[in-house]
Amino acid sequence: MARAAHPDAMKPKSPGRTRTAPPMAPGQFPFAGRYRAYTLFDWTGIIYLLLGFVALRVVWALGNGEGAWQSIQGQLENPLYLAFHILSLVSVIFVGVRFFRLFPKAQPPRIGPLKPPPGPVIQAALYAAWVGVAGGLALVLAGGIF
Amino acid sequence: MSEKKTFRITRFDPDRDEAPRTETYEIPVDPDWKVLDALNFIKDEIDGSLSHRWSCRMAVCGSCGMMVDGKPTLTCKKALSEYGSEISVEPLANFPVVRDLVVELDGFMEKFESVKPWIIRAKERAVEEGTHRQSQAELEEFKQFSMCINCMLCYSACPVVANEPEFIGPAAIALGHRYNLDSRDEGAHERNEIFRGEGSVFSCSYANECSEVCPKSVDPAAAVNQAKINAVIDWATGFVVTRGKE
Amino acid sequence: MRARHFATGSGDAGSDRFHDPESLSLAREIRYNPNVFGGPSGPPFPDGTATPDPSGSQSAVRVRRPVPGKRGVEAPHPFGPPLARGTTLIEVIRHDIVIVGGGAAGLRAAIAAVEADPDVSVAMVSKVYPMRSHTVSAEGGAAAIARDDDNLEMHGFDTVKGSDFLGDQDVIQYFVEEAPKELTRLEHWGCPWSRNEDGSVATRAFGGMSTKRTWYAADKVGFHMLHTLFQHSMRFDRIVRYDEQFVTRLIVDGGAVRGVASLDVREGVVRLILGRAVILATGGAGKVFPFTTNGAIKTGDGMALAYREGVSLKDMEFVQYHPTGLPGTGILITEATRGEGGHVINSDGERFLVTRDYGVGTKAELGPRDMISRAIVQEIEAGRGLGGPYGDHVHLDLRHLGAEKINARLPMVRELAKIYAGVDPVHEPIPIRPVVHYMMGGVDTDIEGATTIPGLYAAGETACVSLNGANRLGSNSLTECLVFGARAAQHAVRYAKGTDDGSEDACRRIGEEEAARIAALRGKKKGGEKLARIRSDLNAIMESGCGVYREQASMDETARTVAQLKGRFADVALEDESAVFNTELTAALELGNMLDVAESVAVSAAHRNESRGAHTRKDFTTRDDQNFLYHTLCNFDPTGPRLSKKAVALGKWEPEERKY
Amino acid sequence: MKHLLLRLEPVIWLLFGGGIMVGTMLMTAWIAVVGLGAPMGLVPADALAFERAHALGSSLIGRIVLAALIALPLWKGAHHTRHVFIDMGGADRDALVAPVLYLLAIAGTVLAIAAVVRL
Ligand SMILES: Cc1cc2nc3c(=O)[nH]c(=O)nc-3n(C[C@H](O)[C@H](O)[C@H](O)COP(=O)(O)OP(=O)(O)OC[C@H]3O[C@@H](n4cnc5c(N)ncnc54)[C@H](O)[C@@H]3O)c2cc1C
Ligand code: SF4
Ligand code: F3S
Ligand code: FES
Repeated sequence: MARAAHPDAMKPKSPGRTRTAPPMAPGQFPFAGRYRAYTLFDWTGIIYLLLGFVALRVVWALGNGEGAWQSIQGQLENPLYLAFHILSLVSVIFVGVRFFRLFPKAQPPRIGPLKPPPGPVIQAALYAAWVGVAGGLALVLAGGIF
Repeated sequence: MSEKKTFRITRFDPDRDEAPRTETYEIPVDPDWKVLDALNFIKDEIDGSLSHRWSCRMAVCGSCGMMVDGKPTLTCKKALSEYGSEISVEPLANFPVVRDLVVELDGFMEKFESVKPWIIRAKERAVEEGTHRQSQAELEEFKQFSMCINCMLCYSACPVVANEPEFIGPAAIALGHRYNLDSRDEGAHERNEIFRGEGSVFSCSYANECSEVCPKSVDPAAAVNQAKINAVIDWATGFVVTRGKE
Repeated sequence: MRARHFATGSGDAGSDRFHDPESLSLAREIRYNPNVFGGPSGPPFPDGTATPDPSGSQSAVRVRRPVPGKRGVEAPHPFGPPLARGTTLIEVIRHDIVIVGGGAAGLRAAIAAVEADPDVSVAMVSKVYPMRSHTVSAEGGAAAIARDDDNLEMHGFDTVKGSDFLGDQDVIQYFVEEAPKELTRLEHWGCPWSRNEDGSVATRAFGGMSTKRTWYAADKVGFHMLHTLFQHSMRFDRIVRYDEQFVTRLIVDGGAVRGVASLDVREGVVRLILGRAVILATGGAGKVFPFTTNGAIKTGDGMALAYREGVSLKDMEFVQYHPTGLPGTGILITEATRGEGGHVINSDGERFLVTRDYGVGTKAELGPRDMISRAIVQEIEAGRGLGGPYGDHVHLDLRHLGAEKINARLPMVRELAKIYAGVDPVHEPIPIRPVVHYMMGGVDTDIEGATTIPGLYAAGETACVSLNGANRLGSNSLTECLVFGARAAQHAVRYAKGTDDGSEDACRRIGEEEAARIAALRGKKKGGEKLARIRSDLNAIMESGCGVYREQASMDETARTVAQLKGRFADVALEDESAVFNTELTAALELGNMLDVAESVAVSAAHRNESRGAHTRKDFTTRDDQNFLYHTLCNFDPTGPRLSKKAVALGKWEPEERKY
Repeated sequence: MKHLLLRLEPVIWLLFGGGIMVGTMLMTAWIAVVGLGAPMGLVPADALAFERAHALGSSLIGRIVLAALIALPLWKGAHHTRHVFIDMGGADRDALVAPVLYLLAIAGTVLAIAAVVRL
């Protein structure tokens, strides 16, 4: 526990009248052991940001006409882009797996008269949707249908 | 009592120490001991000045939480045999340290109180009217979240608590959520406003570590994230329904 | 809903009321900082927390009027700004009612006080944060009639009979009437009682109760009740909590109680918390014994506090042994296991409560605790127990209940058995042996909870209002905390309105005396005996003399040894000199209290030459109503405890042989 | 600023949630085909030829899908990047960092809508 937490962490609004030692962050935080998965989960945020803007560039090029489209297609073959996309794919799958594991229990037991289905059912539905949406879109994009 | 184990314990006496230090004790241990038994042995037999909180020694009063080998642990519940021959015991992370293994609790109590953890009703029910009817299903909805023993392990594990002093935090949100889910309560809107206010439920980034360390399977991560959904629904319905201000 | 309007008041109305004996003070707070031994202030810590404020310790008298209200959330800290370290200070804080103890009884009293009068200002002083109080560990349930096949008469008679006719019948009458109301209130406040199919509150069977009248929330009843009470108490601004404040002395002056002196465990200073009435709700004293279900905090502080001020301790010889504790740790396996149908079996797998005559008749496992404890001891002595690393025991068998019922009704039992005994009750029987559980005796009070000192009240386990007599029925005590906690508070509020504050100078003198005593005790190196040694010797001698079965010689021996231990305690060596969170100091104070309580237990026991309820003697095996149908009163005297008698309030139910 | 952030928290959180859920699903396919499949020649060459791509993209459904595919991950990205800053001890600068990140997401969202509108 070498790292210090925020000096005001869990400090009462009016501190007691004795001197206290500052709070320490939990052991292993943020990069090691049990915090690794969570930290990675957060850090994928940066990848998602980049990913969004890359996609924006591609779609923007599509709007610019055939020349721009060809050019962006060419750029995507750049190993840097390829590496980025491989990393992105791993991230996206990691995010999906972690989030879909945590998602069911985040459903309130009841919203008004509605009750969500049991956890495993939600999870199965999420995976089905994932496979369906991603698979469907991939097929469309890859020319399998339409 | 033949086996020996070494304990590295954080010591801090604000009257004398500039900063916390570590002291090492080697003691004979009994195979049936919990971590707390070892601490009590040290206090009784070796160093009477060691300070730590404990009372029930049956995992229900919530006072004996500490970092054992870097992990928030209820020391009266965890068997010594689960650890190696060297064990580190530190005060709970994310809390100011009052002394040795004793942390400042008042910050937690403030957060605890801030969620209005009591039944709020438009009209109080009179004793003569008898008890409420509550079905087993209705009870099940909040039961789990009412099991919290306020041991604060979840606060020690939560990365957001470490960095955002305002965050209401897992156990307190779970408690507020418990009342929101209780069929006898009518204060959900009030609490949802608190949940959306400073230190809001949205600060939680679903690290889920709170639930990993919770000794009572309260699953505070579930509560916090359910509370987010309810807080959003409550916020959205605010545009549709006009609510009378109390 | 909350008494907000006091939060900002800054006028002088309060100080006028100060000398007006007729009215209640409005959260007046007087602070004196004589700065007796002003020391150098420590260096500010790197994070800047609690930089000492030297000016804070200079001003001689500060009068603060804001409602100490929400502990720093909206209002300033009740103790004001930080003070220089090394300052020995005596502060005076004034409330109307001071409640010592934050368990079920203390919290209920606090709530009842503000319910009785929303303007009353209540101090809730507790040596641990209230949710750590040992009420939290109660498992089985709380009794009050709830079913159609039940009535007050039956609950009353069960209690009288359970008490071996030593319970006061007017008290019992009041208790059974109020019980359902109190538990209903708790339901309204959010207690998650377990439910029947139709949504009504479920009840279970308990030992010595003739029908199902024990309300439960799975097997975490005390936990849920305590947290419900604690959380509900937070609604009230007028209840000001003083957490981790160890009350070390009652301030008695001019023939009435004026408040308490309390050690701030966090700061190491002694503070006076004054009030016109003081309610002791400090719980039991199981820690006097080595093998107990009680937690570390149950050291009989309230009993000792009152005892030393001249209040009698009543019926201290009656110490309840619970039949089913885990060997080794003493952790309780609730009676609800038997209520739900568990069997007690010996090494032959025989249900000896059914097959042999132990006086429990057809009730078998649902007999009262004293009888079952005795039966187990007899089985073990007859060689039908099982050996183990922690002594002989018998088995509690739940296997036939099935996993589903155990998980639904007894989840905590399963968890405790797994963690602390290494057995899963679904598949294996649980090793159990009788264990010290509850003090029937305590501070002598009348039905109002009032003691012989005007203004001093007691409620809960620390009190002896004479509900439980010689043997408490399981699940009556949680309800007792509510019923008599509330009643004591209601009376205390009435009393406070009609009395005055007394002399503050006198109180301050007592406080200073107390501060000096504690300062002398802290880190006292002389002598040489370890605290833990004296404590374990005390435990050992109490077990040998005041166990399940008692004899004249061993009880006398115990009384003598405890007296010697008191001498040794005067010579105890303490090594911790720190002012901050000095748990060695609090342990020493607790041991001092335990010694007083232990002495009164041993001496009271040695004089009751009969067997009644939990007090079972080998040399006087029968109950003797002719000579011993009275309450024992034990009074403090520097030369040793003095005993006297108090009549039992009989009524409807004439003493008869106690046979089930 | 802090106050405004607090008031917007529910919206941000909804968009963030959408980003995780929908963004992840859509992006899986997008990366597989556009980011990796096509450049690596694993997808038939004519699948992403300009005419087909433009036809797909400019259909109503195409526009919606593309806009969501760009914008939602930005919200997940912005929100989580904010948490990265906080985890690194930057909570005190949150009032500065968070608006920048969310403005980035807002800008990206506006551009994404523009991009699909002009297809
Ligand atoms: C394991 C167990 C199981 C039980 N199960 C049942 C059951 O199923 N049904 C039933 O009816 N009863 C049961 N009981 C009995 C019942 O729980 C107790 O009698 C009851 O909880 C006592 O409550 P209390 O409020 O008097 O004291 P406690 O809850 O013990 O509270 C004492 C309070 O006083 C404070 N205090 C003590 N000394 C000081 C001091 N010097 N200065 C300041 N504060 C002080 C403490 O901090 C604490 O807040 C059980 C008891 C045990 C131990
Ligand atoms: S939620 Fe769990 S970990 Fe957190 S305080 Fe409650 S019991 Fe402890
Ligand atoms: S660990 Fe913290 S971030 Fe959320 S899920 Fe739990 S509160
Ligand atoms: S001592 Fe009570 S929870 Fe550990």
